[in-house]
Amino acid sequence: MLSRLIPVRETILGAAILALLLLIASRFSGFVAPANLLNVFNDTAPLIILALGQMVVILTRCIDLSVAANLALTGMAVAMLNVAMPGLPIPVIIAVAIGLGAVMGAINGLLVWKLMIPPIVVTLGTMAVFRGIIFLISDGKWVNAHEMSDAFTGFPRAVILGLPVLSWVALLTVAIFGIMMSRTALGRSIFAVGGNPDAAVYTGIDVGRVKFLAFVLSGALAGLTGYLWVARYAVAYVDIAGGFELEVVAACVIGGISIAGGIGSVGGAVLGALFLGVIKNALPVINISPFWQLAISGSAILIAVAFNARSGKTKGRIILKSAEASE
Amino acid sequence: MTDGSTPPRFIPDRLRTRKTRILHSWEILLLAVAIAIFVINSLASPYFLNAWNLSDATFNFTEKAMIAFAMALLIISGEIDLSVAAIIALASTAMGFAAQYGAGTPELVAIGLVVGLLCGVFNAIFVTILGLPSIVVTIGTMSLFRGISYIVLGDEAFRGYPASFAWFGQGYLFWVFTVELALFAVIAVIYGVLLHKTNFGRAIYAIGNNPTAALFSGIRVQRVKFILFLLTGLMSGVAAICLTSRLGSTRPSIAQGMELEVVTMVVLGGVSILGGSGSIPGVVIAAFVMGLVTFGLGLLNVPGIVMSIFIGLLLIGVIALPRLWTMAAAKRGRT
Amino acid sequence: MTEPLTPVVSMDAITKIFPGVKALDAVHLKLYAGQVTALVGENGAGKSTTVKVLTGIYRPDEGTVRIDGTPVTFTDPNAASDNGITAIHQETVLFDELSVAENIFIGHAPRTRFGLIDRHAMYEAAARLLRSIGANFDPRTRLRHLGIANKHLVAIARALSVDARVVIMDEPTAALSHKEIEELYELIENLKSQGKAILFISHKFDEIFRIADRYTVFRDGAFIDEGLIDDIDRDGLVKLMVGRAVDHIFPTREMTATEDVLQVVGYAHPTEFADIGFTLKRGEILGFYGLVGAGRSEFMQSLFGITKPSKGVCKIKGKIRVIRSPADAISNGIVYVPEDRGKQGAVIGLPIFQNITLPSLGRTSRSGFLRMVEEFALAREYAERLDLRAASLDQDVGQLSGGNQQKVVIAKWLATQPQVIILDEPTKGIDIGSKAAVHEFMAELAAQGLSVIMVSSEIPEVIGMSDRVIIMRDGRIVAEVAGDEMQPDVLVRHAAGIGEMSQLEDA
Amino acid sequence: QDDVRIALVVKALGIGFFEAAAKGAEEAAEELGNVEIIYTGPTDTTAEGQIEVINALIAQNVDAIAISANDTDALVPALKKAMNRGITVISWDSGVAAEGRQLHLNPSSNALIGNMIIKLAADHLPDGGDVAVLSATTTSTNQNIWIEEMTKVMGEYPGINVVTTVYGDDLADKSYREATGLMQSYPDLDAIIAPTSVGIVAAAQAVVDAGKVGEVNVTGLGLPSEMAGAIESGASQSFAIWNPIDLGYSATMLAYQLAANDVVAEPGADIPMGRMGTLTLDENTEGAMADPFVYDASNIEEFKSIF
Ligand SMILES: Nc1ncnc2c1ncn2[C@@H]1O[C@H](COP(=O)(O)OP(=O)(O)OP(=O)(O)O)[C@@H](O)[C@H]1O
Ligand SMILES: Nc1ncnc2c1ncn2[C@@H]1O[C@H](COP(=O)(O)OP(=O)(O)OP(=O)(O)O)[C@@H](O)[C@H]1O
Ligand SMILES: [Mg+2]
Ligand SMILES: [Mg+2]
Repeated sequence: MLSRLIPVRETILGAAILALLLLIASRFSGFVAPANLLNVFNDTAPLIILALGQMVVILTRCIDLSVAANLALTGMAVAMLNVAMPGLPIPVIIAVAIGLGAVMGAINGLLVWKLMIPPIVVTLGTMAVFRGIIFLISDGKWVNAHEMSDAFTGFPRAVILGLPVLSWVALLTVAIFGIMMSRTALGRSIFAVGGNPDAAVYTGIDVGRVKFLAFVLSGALAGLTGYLWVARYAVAYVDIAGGFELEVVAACVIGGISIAGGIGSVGGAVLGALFLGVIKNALPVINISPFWQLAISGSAILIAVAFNARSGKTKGRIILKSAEASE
Repeated sequence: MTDGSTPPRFIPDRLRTRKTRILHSWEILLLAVAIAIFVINSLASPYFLNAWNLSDATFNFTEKAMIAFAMALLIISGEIDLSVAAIIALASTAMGFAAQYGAGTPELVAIGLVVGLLCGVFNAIFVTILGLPSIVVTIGTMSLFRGISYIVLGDEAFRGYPASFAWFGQGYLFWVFTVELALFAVIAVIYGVLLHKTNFGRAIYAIGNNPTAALFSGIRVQRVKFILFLLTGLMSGVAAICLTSRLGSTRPSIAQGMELEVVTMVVLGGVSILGGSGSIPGVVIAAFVMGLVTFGLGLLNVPGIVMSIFIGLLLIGVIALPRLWTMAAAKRGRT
Repeated sequence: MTEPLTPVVSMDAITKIFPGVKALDAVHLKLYAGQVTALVGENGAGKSTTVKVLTGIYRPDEGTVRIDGTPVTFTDPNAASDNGITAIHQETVLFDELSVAENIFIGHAPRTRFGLIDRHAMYEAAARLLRSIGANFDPRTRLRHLGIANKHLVAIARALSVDARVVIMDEPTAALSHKEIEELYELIENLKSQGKAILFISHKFDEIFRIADRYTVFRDGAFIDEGLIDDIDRDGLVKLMVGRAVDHIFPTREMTATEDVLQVVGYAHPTEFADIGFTLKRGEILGFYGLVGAGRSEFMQSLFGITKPSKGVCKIKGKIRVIRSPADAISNGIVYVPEDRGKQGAVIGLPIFQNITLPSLGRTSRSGFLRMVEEFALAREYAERLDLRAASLDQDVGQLSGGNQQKVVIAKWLATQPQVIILDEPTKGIDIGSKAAVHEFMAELAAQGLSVIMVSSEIPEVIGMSDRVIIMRDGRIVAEVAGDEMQPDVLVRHAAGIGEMSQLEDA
Repeated sequence: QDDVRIALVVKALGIGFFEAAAKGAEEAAEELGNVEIIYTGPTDTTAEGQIEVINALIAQNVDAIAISANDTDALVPALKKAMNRGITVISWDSGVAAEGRQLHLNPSSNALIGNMIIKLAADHLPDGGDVAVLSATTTSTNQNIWIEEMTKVMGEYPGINVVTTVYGDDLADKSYREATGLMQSYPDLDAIIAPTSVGIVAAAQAVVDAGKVGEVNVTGLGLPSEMAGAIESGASQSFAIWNPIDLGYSATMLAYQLAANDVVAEPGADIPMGRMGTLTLDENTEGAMADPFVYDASNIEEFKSIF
């Protein structure tokens, strides 16, 4: 049962990232300096957090296209809150961000659960609505660095044990999701609902409710990232993270999370996000024109999905005894 | 099993007449919405009821709708293509490139169509031959196609299209009727006939409802899907010609984000995103609804982002309201 | 054995209605502690529906379920298992991507102090359970690496993982081999001695007479009779089940033609089957028998062009034909009525007439354009020939009952005017009346010169209908029998691969 | 007499710079008396978005459109149509090709700006050094012209070496990442020139986060309100910008002259623009409003609350 001990897909993706790093190092050795790798990780942290939320949603056979809009709306809301009440402590800001994000996720979830509207339609709609609301509440205006309090912008970049808080948040999220997916009833139900929804009903799992919870989780993480994003780049406006939802889905796909549901892992999602993060950070450094970036990440997605499909193709059951023996 | 002694049981062809079927259809609901928006618009703005303005308003949807017709067929068959806007970018870039070398209008049109077609084939190969999920493949090709445009163009732009090329996006056939509107109408009819009146259209519905059973019924499922991706690419090529002609220039960011508007239009037109049902008249009306909403709000100088709230709510609302209605009715019936 | 006073579980006048079908019509059922009650009935009699009502998956429209005499309502499957009812369902309701242990314990896994799943305890418990039913694989294995029989064992282990008073088994032996079945019997004896009430559903009579204490018979969703096994014999039970003597079911027919229609030589597939060769004559009904999973469906589907064989030749009327797709097969006059009606047969969502004309659109259309009038005419012709019961031809097939859906699928294929029709489990899941009708119709088709290949796991059907029977095991043809050789014990012996007469004879 | 309706079309709504320009436009309207300002634009910086806005304005039959364009060429057909329907069209800030407007108002002359941005960097590098350019969207006109002008005058700044040009797409996160990348690829970098208000803020933030304040000087074009923090922290020594209020004011004045006073925009013409003096059109019917204005620690407090 070697295949059980070594998760093949994750290993290969990890190897691909290593190969990529070596390739970059051959042109620019500074890139693989530990300090820079930490930078790359820090820069990829938002993508990692969002990819984990998206992973949960995709595992239940849904998709959440509204994450980036949710992020932007939460980011704007907390930025405006900070401007209005500069004294508000950061834990409160974070709680508000997570709560607001979760509420938006819950709206998606309820529409999927109670009205049984296909997730792609729901989140396509709420994506537009959330973005529009940002414009309405902000009147289209930016919230700039000097308007935000130092505590607000300082939190994600504060360094603890050599790592910025942003990175720590990503690590913590990975740890929590790692435990949740493997060690809690909810985590296992998420796999069950995506793997075989009919059977899930037989085992007493409320499929709609699990999907709802998946959207709430994804929304909460989007909200959290909204605060981190706005604080880190010290600016909030309507279009922040525009189109980021597709990058998040791409990270999941590259990480081997099956769009058909039920198959995937926390490690995969993280590696998928890191893969994109490394490419994104490396291009400017190794002097490849940034105009190449889009085409390169597009090709990476295609190669990854083709590869995952090949390796994931379940060997059909084998009837012939002789064939089984030679397997 | 008929033993001859008893005559066979009679089964009527249809239970409901054509009229009742049409009256209960999604298209009628949507048409009512369209008329309501039209009335609201003419009340809200004094500039709305003007032939030239209405003619200009059609540009808000004609190019998107051309793609939406092909996309409708694709979605009914259970697939999706998110790379259409990127195909526009690539096709437009190719046309611009050719124009630099003095290609004339016929050549440019041919290039636009061929590049669209090739992109469609590229998607089709991944989906039908390698058997990968189309949503993922086209998210990938969406980056790839537009990425190639960026590689070719960088921060440059192609301009200097021949004067006669402007006919597609800026020309008028007679009075206020634009070339694009005419193209839209012709394409709508072609796709309407293809979907509703041919064996091919029937196959699309069968595949969308149950691809396995369709395969077991002798339908060449992969071939049909291949053709549908190809058609969607082709229509993106047509839209690229119109848009490029209308803008008179090409930049890699052309048509950014249009794929989601196209999908929105298709879904608003009553096509099930899960495949298997939908109609071309529905998409036509949805195109007008979206065009009217954006134009009407534009006349009131409402920013585009706020318009998208309306579109988003419309999208969820038109699906949610009938369901809420039946749920409420069921509840009332039970108690 | 003394008669206990109150049943542990009883169903009183339970009715369950599906759109168009009354699956259960005021049925009664009583289960007693320490006893095995066999629920028997033809396909579609409502047995699985009963199971689903008892386990809280369906809510009955009328009637009451009582536990120890107290009325209960199950709002969801958890409520039923909280009340001590557990079941092995007919379909495997398991999760390929989870481990064996997780499949067994999903929903009620042991927890650590922090509320997390205690994996160590879970694997321990799973290993113990698996050992107790004689399954020897690692509970950490991913389920998708297991074969169908082992999956079934996991399902059994799952049912036993809750501390239940009532254990329901819906055709638990259908996919098990001889040895595993013996172990299952031991297990049942064991459960009985622990005082559990057991509901046992099976089509195999020898099993019923071997392990059941009581019987309950349903027919077409209605309660027929109940009693002690000791008070009834096999023929009596069959009569209760079917409502008439079995011998009358199959039409008598004569095979005269000798012309070869289809010749298959050396068909093989890398993993599914090998060395398949036979000849089919005009007007013949050729039966294919085997245990579930013997590879019959796979072979038929490759003959129909769904999967590609790695080698082999197919000759139709003496000419070699290459069949790469179902479309090729249809144009060569071979059609296939699949086993999985919902997935592979009917296109739910399309109206009846469009289902029927789907493979014949070439005939009802002109240069690719549809002609509705001709479509309706063709659909009507075959719908009436098959005595289809439907409100109208533009009704969605999804609204039809199973049997009528099957008729639509058969009509669809007959409308193509084929030379060879392959019927894969043609009577699976259709009611007793339609079943006889399908048999009669098959005979009629054969008499008209159509060649029929019938894949069936029902021995009476195979023997009753076929002129010849080919028996498959593990992807290969192991025997071909005809005439007087077509005896139940012969078929079972070849299918199971056992040399001597087994207790598994008969059905 | 009806109000003269002048539409001020901006690249995207919500950008501080354009909000300030709108203020200037309102100021001009008040001064003129019978002018109604329609402040509009898309929410993202795309040509298609502006075309839809222009179509809506044509439909409302406004008197004049004064536009800061997202694309030099793509807007031409739509603006031509507007002119055909009798609407006055001028461009300001970011121009459209000559056939798509009657005149173009440059905030300053391109040559002056090109010189200014390199001068700002050079002033703080008496011994020369390595500088990099962080530009804006890859499709906007201005930055490329300025960088071109800058390259022309490089000879006047010996010792200053432009190592590369990168693009931040006018997105905060992308600009930030590009700036971080620059500092990694060129550890000896002395200055980052960002001739874009989004890029300069992001670059300053990146410098602060990289702990390179004092080593890398961020300069270019930015808004005082957004750059106040960077001046304070020392990430930026100085930067420049023209006054957007003046720009919006001038554009409105010019549009009014053309639309209501039948002034003809032709090469060599002198068109009055209120308190800003007159605009002299060159052979491309373009004119420059004023010199860019330098902001540093000495004057930032004064301006940061204005725009
Ligand atoms: N979900 C459903 N919707 C509609 N009809 C159903 C549904 N489930 C079962 N039926 C119908 O109810 C009837 C009883 O089905 P059930 O599965 O209980 O039969 P069964 O006795 O278990 O048969 P078998 O021996 O084939 O397993 C059948 O006519 C079937 O078609
Ligand atoms: N390893 C497995 N995992 C899950 N399902 C399986 C497995 N093996 C067989 N089955 C299921 O068991 C059923 C019977 O298998 P299959 O149809 O292949 O057997 P057969 O001998 O070809 O035909 P028949 O069932 O008609 O006798 C099918 O529904 C199949 O999907
Ligand atoms: Mg059953
Ligand atoms: Mg089978």
